[in-house]
Amino acid sequence: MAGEETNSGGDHDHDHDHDHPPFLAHHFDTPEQQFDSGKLGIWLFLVTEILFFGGMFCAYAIFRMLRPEVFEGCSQFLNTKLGAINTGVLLFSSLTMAWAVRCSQTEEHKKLTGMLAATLSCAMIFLGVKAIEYSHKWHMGLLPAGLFSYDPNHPHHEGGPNYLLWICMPFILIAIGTILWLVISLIRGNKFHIACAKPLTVVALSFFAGVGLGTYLESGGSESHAVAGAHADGDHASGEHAGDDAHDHDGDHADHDHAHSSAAQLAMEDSGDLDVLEHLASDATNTGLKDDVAARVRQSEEASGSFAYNTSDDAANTINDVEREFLTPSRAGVFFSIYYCMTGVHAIHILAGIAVLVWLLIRSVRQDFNRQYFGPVDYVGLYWHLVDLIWIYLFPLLYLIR
Amino acid sequence: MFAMLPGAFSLLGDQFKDYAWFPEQASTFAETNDWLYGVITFICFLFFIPIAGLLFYFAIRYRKPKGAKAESQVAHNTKVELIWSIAPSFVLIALFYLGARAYLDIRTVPEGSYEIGVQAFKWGWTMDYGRGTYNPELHLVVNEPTKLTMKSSDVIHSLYIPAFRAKKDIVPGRYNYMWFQPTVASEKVSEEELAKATQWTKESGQGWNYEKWQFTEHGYRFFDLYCTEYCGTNHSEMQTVVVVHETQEELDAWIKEVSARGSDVTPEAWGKLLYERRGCQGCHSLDGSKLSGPSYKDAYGSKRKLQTGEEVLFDENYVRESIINPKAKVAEGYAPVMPSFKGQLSDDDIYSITEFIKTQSSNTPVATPATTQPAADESAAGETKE
Amino acid sequence: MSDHSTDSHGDGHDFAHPMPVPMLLAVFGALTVLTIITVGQASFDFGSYDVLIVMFIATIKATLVGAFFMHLAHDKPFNIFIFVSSFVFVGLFIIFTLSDSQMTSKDFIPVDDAVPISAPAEPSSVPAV
Amino acid sequence: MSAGSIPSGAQIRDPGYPTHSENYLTNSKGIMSWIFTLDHKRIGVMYLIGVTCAFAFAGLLALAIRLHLLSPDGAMFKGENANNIYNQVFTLHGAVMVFLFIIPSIPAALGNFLVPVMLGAKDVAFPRLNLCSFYLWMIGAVFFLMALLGSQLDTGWTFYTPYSTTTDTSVIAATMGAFILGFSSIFTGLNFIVTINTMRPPGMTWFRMPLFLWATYATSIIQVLATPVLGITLLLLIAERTMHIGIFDPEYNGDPVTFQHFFWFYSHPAVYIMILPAFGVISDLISVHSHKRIFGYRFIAYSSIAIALLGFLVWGHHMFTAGMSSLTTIIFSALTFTVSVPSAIKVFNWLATMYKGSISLTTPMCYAISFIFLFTIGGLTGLHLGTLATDLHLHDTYFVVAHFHYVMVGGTLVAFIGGVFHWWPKMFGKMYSELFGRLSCLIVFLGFNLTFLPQFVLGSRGMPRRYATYDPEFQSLHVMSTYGALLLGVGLTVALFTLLYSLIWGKRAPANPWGGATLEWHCTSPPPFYNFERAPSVGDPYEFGNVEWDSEDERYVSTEPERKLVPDEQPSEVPAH
Repeated sequence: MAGEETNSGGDHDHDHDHDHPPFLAHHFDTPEQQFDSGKLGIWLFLVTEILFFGGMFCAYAIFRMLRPEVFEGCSQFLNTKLGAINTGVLLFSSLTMAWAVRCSQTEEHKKLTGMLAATLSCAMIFLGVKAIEYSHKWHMGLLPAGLFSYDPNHPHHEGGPNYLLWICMPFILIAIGTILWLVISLIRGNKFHIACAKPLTVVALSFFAGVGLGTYLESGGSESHAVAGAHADGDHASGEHAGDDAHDHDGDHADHDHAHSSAAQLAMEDSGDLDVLEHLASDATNTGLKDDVAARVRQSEEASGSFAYNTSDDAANTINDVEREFLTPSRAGVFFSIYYCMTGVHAIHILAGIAVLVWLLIRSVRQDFNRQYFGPVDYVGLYWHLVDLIWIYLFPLLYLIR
Repeated sequence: MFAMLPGAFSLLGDQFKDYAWFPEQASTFAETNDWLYGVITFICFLFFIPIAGLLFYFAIRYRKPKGAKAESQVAHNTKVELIWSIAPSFVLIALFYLGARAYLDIRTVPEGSYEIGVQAFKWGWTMDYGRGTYNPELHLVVNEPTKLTMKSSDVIHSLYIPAFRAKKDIVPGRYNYMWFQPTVASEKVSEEELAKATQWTKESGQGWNYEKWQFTEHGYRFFDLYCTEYCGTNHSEMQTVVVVHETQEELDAWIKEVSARGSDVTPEAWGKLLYERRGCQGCHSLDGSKLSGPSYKDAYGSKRKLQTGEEVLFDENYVRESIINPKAKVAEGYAPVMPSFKGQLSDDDIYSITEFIKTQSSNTPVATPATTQPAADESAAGETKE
Repeated sequence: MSDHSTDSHGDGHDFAHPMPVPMLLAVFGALTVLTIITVGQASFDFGSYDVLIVMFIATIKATLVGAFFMHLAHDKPFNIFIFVSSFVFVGLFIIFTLSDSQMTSKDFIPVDDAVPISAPAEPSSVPAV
Repeated sequence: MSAGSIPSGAQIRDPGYPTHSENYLTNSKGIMSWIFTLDHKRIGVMYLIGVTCAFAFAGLLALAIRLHLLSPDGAMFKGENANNIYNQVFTLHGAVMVFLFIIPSIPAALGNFLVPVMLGAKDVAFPRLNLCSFYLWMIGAVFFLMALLGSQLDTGWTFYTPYSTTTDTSVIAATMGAFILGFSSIFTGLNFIVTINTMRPPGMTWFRMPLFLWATYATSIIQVLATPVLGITLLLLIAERTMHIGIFDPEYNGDPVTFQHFFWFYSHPAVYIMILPAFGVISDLISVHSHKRIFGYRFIAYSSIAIALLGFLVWGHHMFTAGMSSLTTIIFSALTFTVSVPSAIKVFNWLATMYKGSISLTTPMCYAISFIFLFTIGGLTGLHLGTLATDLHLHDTYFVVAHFHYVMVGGTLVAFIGGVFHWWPKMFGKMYSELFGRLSCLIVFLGFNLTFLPQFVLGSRGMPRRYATYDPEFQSLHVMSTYGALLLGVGLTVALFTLLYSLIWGKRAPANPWGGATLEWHCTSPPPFYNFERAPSVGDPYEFGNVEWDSEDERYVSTEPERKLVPDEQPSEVPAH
């Protein structure tokens, strides 16, 4: 994070200015100037983060506008309970983070370490719950468009890899590592190391608390899933109905679209009656045959005359006029693409936040911060709140669509 | 280095002939467009000549030895600055208005335009004249507003006819439309010239060479049509020709001529024509060299290894499936980039192409080995089949 | 660039503003309540107002987080300005791109992947697309 | 120490020459002292070397392109792979020039060296972040090299989908490179904004900042606001290639035009990242070498910010033919015209600055004059492209190629070289040969015009860009252009060798060789490690009244009239260094 750079310059203090406290970088005159610079720096960094996420929100907005019924249908696959719990967890971590900033300003070192550990634990619980959500969806083949393989008749793939185990693996290693660290420092009696390793062990283990919480809620929420599955199972009419509802807020387009879609359907049924289709059924690869027969019929009708190019076939084929099954890679798949991109990038930000928070925690044990020098805590806090803030929007946009 | 300059300047001289600055004006857009271009260029010179003149004049006039003081140290003059900030804005508003008005004309397709479908692919064009007639050449009728409904089967292309001053990208996943009204009909070359070129083409055994003859195989002069959106390896060869007919009847006659295999054409010859016209040759060689797609040489009747590791027999069914649903069975070592020709090739077309591919293979059950004289092949194979 | 001296407390050279704990707890409480409301309203059907309501609640929550947890309420105007202006640019970007997509969407060709084309007899002719 | 124009009795202020231990180049030794340096000046020098290498590489690729186009069927690359090689060469030329050279050239190389010195600060606000952004630049360059050594890249520098998602070249490596370079650019911009906002010494008010700083500030705003969108676009592109997320790929219901919106939302402002710092350089060059106060300081400063902000509203003009709706197209065209006003203001102001000045036709001044000439052509031909109807004819033809080369090469590159010549004595403490410097400017000017003027005609005649082969009717113009490119190459080589020669055999440079009044001329050449021992007294950056020529020592010196003294900031005697 940008802001940290300010202060780490303190290690490089040159001897030319004797009135500089150790935490003040050589090129700053006062701690306040240093703090203000760092603060402006971190705000600018947050601006870049907002624009970074802005791109994905834009992609979301476009596809929600184009295919409201897909978003409607697919958000049924997201477990609102898990999302809501995660929102709560992140909000609580924001509280502890804000409290941590206060502690660093008031020089309550013990409490600061505690608050940072609480923030970290919440972050880990969040990831644990996410691990359950992700692995569950991967298992069902609810993946980005290119990998999407959900089959409504057999929602649970058999014999796939155990995704949950793979996600948990690095966290298991981290937990083992911290426990080892704690044990070794207990044996050696190194106070500083014990003070660091203790909270970090709690943090590492809280990931599994998150996994447990997720598993509990997911099993409780399986009923709603079954409903979603049934809904998706091919009740075409309800799908379309939902589509129309969503169209309503499209205002003037709604009626027009509806008319067109039913027309398109009628046309499809009509063509189904033609003998040509029977012909086609004999060789499914031979779709060219239909066109060929049609062309030949028309060719035999007249030898000369105007050869007007007919666009009506094409016109009936544009995106607003065709209403079809939404559980396909290019429809549901795109929803899950956006879901994974947004929540995935968000999760990466959580991971980055965890990394800097661990660094802060160790420094807080070292009692580096005081009321003249609390910048790093403040900057990381701002970053953490932004991550929370983005989730505040992600949660309703992805989970609460109806 | 300076020795090259006179040469360069003489080249510069060559360019100041009448034709040099623009291509021919051959549509209703061209005149407006060139007029607007002229106006803008004039305005540019109006600004540029004083700026450049003063720039060099000041540089020489106020050149002073080191240490000399500037004659004036005036820091600003708000009135002058406001004037030169605001005055150009009026010119800009005018330019915007003229440009936008002309643009709206170009975007608004008149009712009842003659319609032609365009399919762009790597690296060629297929114009759809309706009734199952497809041809790479774009044929129009003079003074008839024509609308193109364009789609792409792979990447973004852009249809550009310099003589019409018309351009529009063709974006996969959507229909793009453009229209224009040609104002100049293509000339027809003399029969002798055409006969000479046809004879040469027949003897060389190659496809029609537009660049060499500068007219089409039906004897029309043409306008260039380029792809202007970078689309890969042979982007620069993704060109075709635009022929403007005098009358609708003339166009209809041409369409009839190219619409389907006539009773006197063998499937092999028709298949070869389709191979050239419909873009197959851009990716599939006949001599065994590896392009974007596998070569046809000795393909028919062989076992083909697929991406998935399976093996299939290269037979009629495989050809048909690969044309209609190319991504179903992709040969090993190739990317699934071939567009589907579903609905674009009639059954007879596919049959003809299959027959043509057979002639390229020594595995063919038909006992005519592929030689460098495909014409002979065709007649032989044609007789056995028909 | 320093406008801290007026509102600092403790000794005159301090520039930290610790947030009072009750305020932090109150903000957290409000955020939790709003989360419950937003989850709760999802089970009612407000039709097209749904998105608006959800976004309105989310914006209130975001404002609370920004103003108090991120102490924007006490921060320099310049920092508030750059933070808010970033939303302006995101807005610009989304509005232009979205409106253009909407206006051209009538020409989009949908991908037809609902029905696999392969004949049932032929095994695995279509890759998992 | 009395000479010609120095009024008798005036107090002369000149920092003299740095000692070996003060000089930032020599105060610490060893390769490690450079690799881990936090000194903004050394980082600037490393950037200078880096971008010059990138430029030389991409320039050679440009020559290869031009040589290939000598004949209609391609003269340089032969065989069945010729078109592919051509496509890879022009892609790499574009990508390296844009991402590795033009974007970091002035802001990162000159900016890093100059911003703190001009500001009177000891360093940038975040020195470690600064070093980090240089290494990110290096890593980005390595990724591009990986793409080159892997299966090359043939997408064009714009990475348009679905071509970039289907081609089998190393798009991912190149995209990662561009992504990382984006972060390098963001960190540089962020650093400069914070530095300019919080590190100004007492007396340095916003309107006492040199215009180069204003331009850098405006550039930094764009870097911070626009680059993240490129970052997410490239990430989504990578995801599209690996997982087919279906946002940009029409095969999964994505929309390629959406990608173009995403891409140009960054890449149009990026055009201003390229040209705005050049405006800053030229404002300073024209003023210093005319020895006259810059005309309309505030208009130039505000117009920089105006360009930066308006630059965000016009990205659609790259997509006029791409199938945007008519309404969007017309709105973008209207907004596009608004950007031309602030650019025009600057040109008029520079001319007015030269009027009644005392112009020294030094090498930097020659480059500055070339800049105004070439940039004016580049700017004016933008009118043809901003006007909708004519753009439909000219879009994606050589007209566009010529237009943006006039802006990027005739503008940014010429300003960059001019800036390097201007601050070279300050950076390295050496004077170069004025004769060869001016000669290089002349050759570059002629070569450049010979290369790109014919391309306007080519474009008007309908020659599409990115063509490996072309119709024979276009050949004569292509030949001219190729000769021009060779001449341009010669000119740039002369410039390079003039500078390198001066490093070893050049005369020692005085603190103020040109008579500048901004703060960087108030410290020694090269500057000492800390730039300023104590916060410098800041005056008007364009007040030349007290800068006098000292013909005896061939230098300019500041004379200090009595009334200017501020007792506690101004030492009573001439400083020791």
